[in-house]
Amino acid sequence: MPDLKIKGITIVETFAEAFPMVGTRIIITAPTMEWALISARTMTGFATSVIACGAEAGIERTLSRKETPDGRPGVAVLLFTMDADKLQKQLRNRVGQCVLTSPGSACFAGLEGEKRLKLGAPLRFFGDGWQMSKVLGGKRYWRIPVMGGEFLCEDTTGMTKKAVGGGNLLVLGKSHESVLAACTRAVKAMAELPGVITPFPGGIVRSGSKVGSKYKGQIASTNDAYSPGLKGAVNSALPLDVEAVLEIVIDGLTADAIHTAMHAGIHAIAKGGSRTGVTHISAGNYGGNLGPHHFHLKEIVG
Amino acid sequence: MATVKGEEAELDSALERAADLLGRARFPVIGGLFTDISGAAAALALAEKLGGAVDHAAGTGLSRASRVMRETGATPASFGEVRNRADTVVVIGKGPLERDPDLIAKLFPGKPGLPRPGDNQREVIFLGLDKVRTPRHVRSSSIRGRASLPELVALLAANVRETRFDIRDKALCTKLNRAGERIRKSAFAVFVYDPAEIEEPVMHTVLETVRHLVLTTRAAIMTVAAPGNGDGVNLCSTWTCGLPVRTSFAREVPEHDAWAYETERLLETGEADALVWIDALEGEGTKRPKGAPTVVLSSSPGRASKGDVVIEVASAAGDHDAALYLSPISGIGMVKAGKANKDKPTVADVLTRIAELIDARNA
Amino acid sequence: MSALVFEMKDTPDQRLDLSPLVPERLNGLSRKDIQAIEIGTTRETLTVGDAFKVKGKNAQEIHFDGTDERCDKIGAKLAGGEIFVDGDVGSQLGARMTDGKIEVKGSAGVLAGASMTGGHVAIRRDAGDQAAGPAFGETMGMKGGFLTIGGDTGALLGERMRRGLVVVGGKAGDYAGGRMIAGTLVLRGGAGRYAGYGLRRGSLIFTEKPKDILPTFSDSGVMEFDYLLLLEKWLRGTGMRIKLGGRARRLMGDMAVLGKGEMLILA
Amino acid sequence: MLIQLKGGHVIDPVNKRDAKGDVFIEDGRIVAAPQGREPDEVYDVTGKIVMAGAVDMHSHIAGSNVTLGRQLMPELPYLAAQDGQPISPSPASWGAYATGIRYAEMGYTTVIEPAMIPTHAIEAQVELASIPIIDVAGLAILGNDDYTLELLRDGKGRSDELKDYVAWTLNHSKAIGLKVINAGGSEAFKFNDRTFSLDDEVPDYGVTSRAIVEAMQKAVADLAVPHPPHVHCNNLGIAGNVETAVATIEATQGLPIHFAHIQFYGYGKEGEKGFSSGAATLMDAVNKHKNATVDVGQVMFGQTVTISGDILRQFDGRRAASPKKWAINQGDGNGTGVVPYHYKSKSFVNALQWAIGLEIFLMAEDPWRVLFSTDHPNGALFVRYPEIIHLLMDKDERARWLDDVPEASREFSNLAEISRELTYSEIAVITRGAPAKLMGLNDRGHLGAGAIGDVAVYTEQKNKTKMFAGADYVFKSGELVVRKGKVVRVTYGRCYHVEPGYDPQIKRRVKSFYDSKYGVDPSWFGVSDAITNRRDRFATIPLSR
Repeated sequence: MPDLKIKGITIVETFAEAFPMVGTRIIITAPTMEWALISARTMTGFATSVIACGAEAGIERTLSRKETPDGRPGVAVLLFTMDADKLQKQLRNRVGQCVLTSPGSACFAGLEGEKRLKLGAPLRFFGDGWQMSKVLGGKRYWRIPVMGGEFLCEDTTGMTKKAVGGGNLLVLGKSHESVLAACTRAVKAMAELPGVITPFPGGIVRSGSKVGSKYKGQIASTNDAYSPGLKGAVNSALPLDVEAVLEIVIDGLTADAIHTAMHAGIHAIAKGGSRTGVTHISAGNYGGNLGPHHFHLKEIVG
Repeated sequence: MATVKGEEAELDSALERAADLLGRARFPVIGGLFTDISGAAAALALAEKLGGAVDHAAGTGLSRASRVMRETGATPASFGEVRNRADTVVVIGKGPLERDPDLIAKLFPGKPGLPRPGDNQREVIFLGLDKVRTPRHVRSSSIRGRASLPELVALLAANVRETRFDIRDKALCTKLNRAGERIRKSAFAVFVYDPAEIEEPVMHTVLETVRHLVLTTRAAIMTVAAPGNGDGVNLCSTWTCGLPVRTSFAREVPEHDAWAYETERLLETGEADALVWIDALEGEGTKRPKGAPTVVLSSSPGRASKGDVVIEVASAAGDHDAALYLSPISGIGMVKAGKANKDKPTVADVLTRIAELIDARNA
Repeated sequence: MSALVFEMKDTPDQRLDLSPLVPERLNGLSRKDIQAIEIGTTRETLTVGDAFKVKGKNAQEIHFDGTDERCDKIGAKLAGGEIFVDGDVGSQLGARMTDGKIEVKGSAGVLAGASMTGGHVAIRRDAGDQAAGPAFGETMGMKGGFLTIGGDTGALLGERMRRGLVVVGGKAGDYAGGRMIAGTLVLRGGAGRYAGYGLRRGSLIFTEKPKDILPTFSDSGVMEFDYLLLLEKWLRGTGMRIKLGGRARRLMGDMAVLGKGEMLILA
Repeated sequence: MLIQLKGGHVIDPVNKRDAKGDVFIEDGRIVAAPQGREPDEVYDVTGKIVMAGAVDMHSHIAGSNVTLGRQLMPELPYLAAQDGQPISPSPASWGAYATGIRYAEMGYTTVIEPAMIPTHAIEAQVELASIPIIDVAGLAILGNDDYTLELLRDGKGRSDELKDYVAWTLNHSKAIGLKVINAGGSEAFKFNDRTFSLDDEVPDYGVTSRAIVEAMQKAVADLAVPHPPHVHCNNLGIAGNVETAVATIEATQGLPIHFAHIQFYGYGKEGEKGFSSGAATLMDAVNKHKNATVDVGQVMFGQTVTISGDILRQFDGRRAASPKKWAINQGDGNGTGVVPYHYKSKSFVNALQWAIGLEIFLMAEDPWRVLFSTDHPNGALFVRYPEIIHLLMDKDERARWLDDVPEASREFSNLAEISRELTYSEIAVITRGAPAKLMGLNDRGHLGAGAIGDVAVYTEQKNKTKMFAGADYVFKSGELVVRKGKVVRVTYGRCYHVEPGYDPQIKRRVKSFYDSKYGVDPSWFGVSDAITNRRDRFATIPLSR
């Protein structure tokens, strides 16, 4: 069967292998969008991969005044980990250190979810007994006195166990410039979509990895089959004319959300066709033995 | 002696007439209840039979204190404990001394009392009223000002807790500070009030202050007894049906409702269509409200004006020995009649006979 | 299916206990059964049929027409469904209710919404003493839900309230928020004397500066409260447009007790 | 009129009957089978269990302390009914009237109110008199009163004056015996002590708890009052208090003594949570000291309210109040503490308390000395008695309940290993024979000729809860008052008390004491025959010699 091509770009017949994760959404508001974004970015900083960051997090989207519980500008943030306990810990630490501390911020639940995570519940103790609890429409909020005035924080937020991490696209091309441009387009297209984030810098990761290493204690190491500089030395997956490969990793609240995001990503990459220098769109997997979610590029394109 | 519609009548015919009136009533109320324990017990039994309500002329204060008690509890001390052991007594408002002008003399007798905690000189603080004379060995001070009694109670409570507040009246402030400190340093501070004078939130603040103080020292409240053996009647009601006065027996389960079963409201609205008014304590009297057809049991029928049926009864503790609530023992005791008069029936006799007549008719 | 309607015949000569007339108790009953329910409060038997003309069927939506202040305990212990009242009501409207909705076009008597834990009670005109206060046998007042009163209230509004929201359009009586443990009162027409007396935690939100302020409330000055914005938006969601803004003067008290409550007076 | 209860299974351990037979009642008394006379009424009770009317020797049913409980918690019956207890959800359900009716339905004909405050004895007696059907008696509280403490301080602990004072008090309140509650502890609380043990001294008086109990034991023994001092020990309800209880038992020096609701003293402090069953240790001591009797104070799960003169402990216990409210009345003498409490089967501590009570019952070598009680309403409402009898008589029922409690509670008690099942005869001992004998009420608790005509007839069935919840017939003083578990006739019983003699001098002394300290004349709180309108309300029981 011939390779599937879109505008001259080869869609490699493979699949992205993804893992179940647990995830949550919170809403951060502030007097201005600028400050909501500052808080959200800080809270989602250093959250590219669970391997060493504890969590994968990112801004899902900005919210208008109409969309936020307190009528102020806001940002929706997604946070993922491998299990509920870790998610709870990351949420507490990140909201505690980056939202509670951020001028004028307030923090609300953004997900119903099948389970509840504590949001303001542990932070209320910062109030040292002066905190006040308020219940509105069945939801509890904490008002915690701080130097800037008062930090308003919902008691809990929802958690989903149906989240998926590690959806991905690999973009191969004839120049670094062309691949980076294509990935940037893809990340932008995905940013519009609900329920997903691309947690790496600018949504893009250049150091895709394989499992294991020759060095003791190193659990992952460079993905030599996709490192263009090693084409001559290893059993490479790359044609000779491919100069650079970049990856977009996608975490989503549901598998469907990842599916939709990958679809949008592929089409954004393919925009402009092979003339841009992009040659292949592929995906990373581990042979299908590790993750239950397989996103076959062919199905996604179709 | 008895009258029916103002005309003199034999006791038996007055009883018949009362039984007629009450037997027909849709919802009678037995009010006043200035009577002894056996009178109260008979009134409760009759109310149960008639499906009526019971109330006491001092029902407002009794109901308030009952409500605060069942919602948050209470920390009372007996009169004897206060008299012997309190080093600081805070008299709140005018009610306590109006109820008992000799209260201070009774609380601070010259004779040495029982061993008491601490070695403070004893002191009375009058809150919201002028000082009255105290014995020489007892210090006293008065806290008054523009502030109302509820405000003074709140201010004193805040001072006891040493929390922040601002008032402009510096003189008042100084007095409050001093009183607050004195109470904090007391081994046993007691707050005395009349539940008829202060409302539930004010009582609550006093009780909260006590609950705060008892974390580290001894403290209590003492309420002055209601007029007309109100506390005794209320206790009797409570052990009889589990509820204080202002309770209706119209349905299967007795219901207490301080608003709904107040005598005057029941009469004004016409919800009660008959009244039994009981006013039969030696040395005390109460005024009957107007409204429905009335059976009056009074030891001073002259005072009763014209009820439909007026029956003169013996006065409790005057004409017959009586179990009554007695402040000095903070409970029910027995008072011997001054001049036993066996000619007049007691409240219990009359109510029991009316009940029997009603039974006989229903039989 | 048409709503179940109770149309009052004459002014009754006794108070009525209408607590049996809630969806949970009426579901599946025939009209005859319903008419036979006893609602009297004296030894003279009085049934629904004596006092009301009964029409309609759907017990999930109950209408009372032409009621007066002797109609007690409407919607008491309501656990779901809707009750609409065209008329005044007596005491304990919606007392101990856990869910559902009650709307009253007229005024309510004492203890409206007493010890309710959930649901919504809306009284278009006035309410008596102890609205949102403690029902008999309860140690606390309102413990959740939403109570709106269009007109004035009597004394002791929100007494020993533990949770929930009360909005008053008119003036509240003396001791509004007395002995309150927590929860929120929004007072649009001010209050009588001693508002917040014995307040432990909880909020009294005044849209205008009240006339009397207890001396045991301590000024914390004016600042921004995001909570007010949240509340304003939530109220709008229920159809109530009340401008709260974000700025308010905060007085803390009652310092006579725990002192962790507040009055927020809109700036 | 001669009544014959014919063909029942008569269980009367006092008279060693446990077989099919008849019981005859005439003129309010049990009589021997009459020769050559036909009974006027015959009740065929074939196949039914026939016992004497039951005697409850420790149940707080009246008096200012109980009424303080009612004032604090009128909703108790409502909450109890809500969690499935057999009580009607009306505040009146724990009023005086309902108390008599419910007791009678279960086959109880005599109940002892164990905590009459001497200065409030009139209230207690008037209230007791309004309880229908059952006979009653009251115990008067001393030991934290300042008169006693003054005597002990002045070294008059073994004097005739103390003996006279005790005698005067029993006469004055028409009590059947003496109660001592946390001796010295309530008084110490008034001086701000918050703990008090056997050898602690009451401030200002310098008198120990041990000395108070000893003095009272001696006074009561000297007075020949049949019921020994009824003692509520120090440190009630505290983990590790089994040591206090054993020390107190050992301190009794062979003189008769009764320890109330000892389940609340059966606590060890082993295990992670520092709370374990001390039942075995406690029962070793009880089994060994034949001068001591105890009642159990069984706990049952559900809402109740605790009412006690032990204000020191009640003050400490306020933190566990549920619903969250409490009343501490700092009265003359002991005062009263009322704290609502909800025993939960899922609570480690509550489940263990429940198990410890049953262990005590089942480890008793001599049922004549280990009596039935829940310390109503403190451990459980008296309406729960049938369930407890069921648990005692049926090990499978215990196993079912044990399944429902936390694993840890099972581990820290031995209940699961006990297979003993009490017999009808043993039940009759702990609910009839023994309490009547202990009170000196020799005319009841059995079915011998001359005994009072108090008889309860039950239909035997496997489910003892059902069996004992409602008697088929109850006769009170020879009158049929209950049929098929319901009261058919409301009568009023009598109040029994002792009248030990004393030197009249004591009257003057007490009068002078009350006058100077309280401004009170003791006659104000003296119980006279006239306080009720019923003739023959009061009856004296003979002293022991």
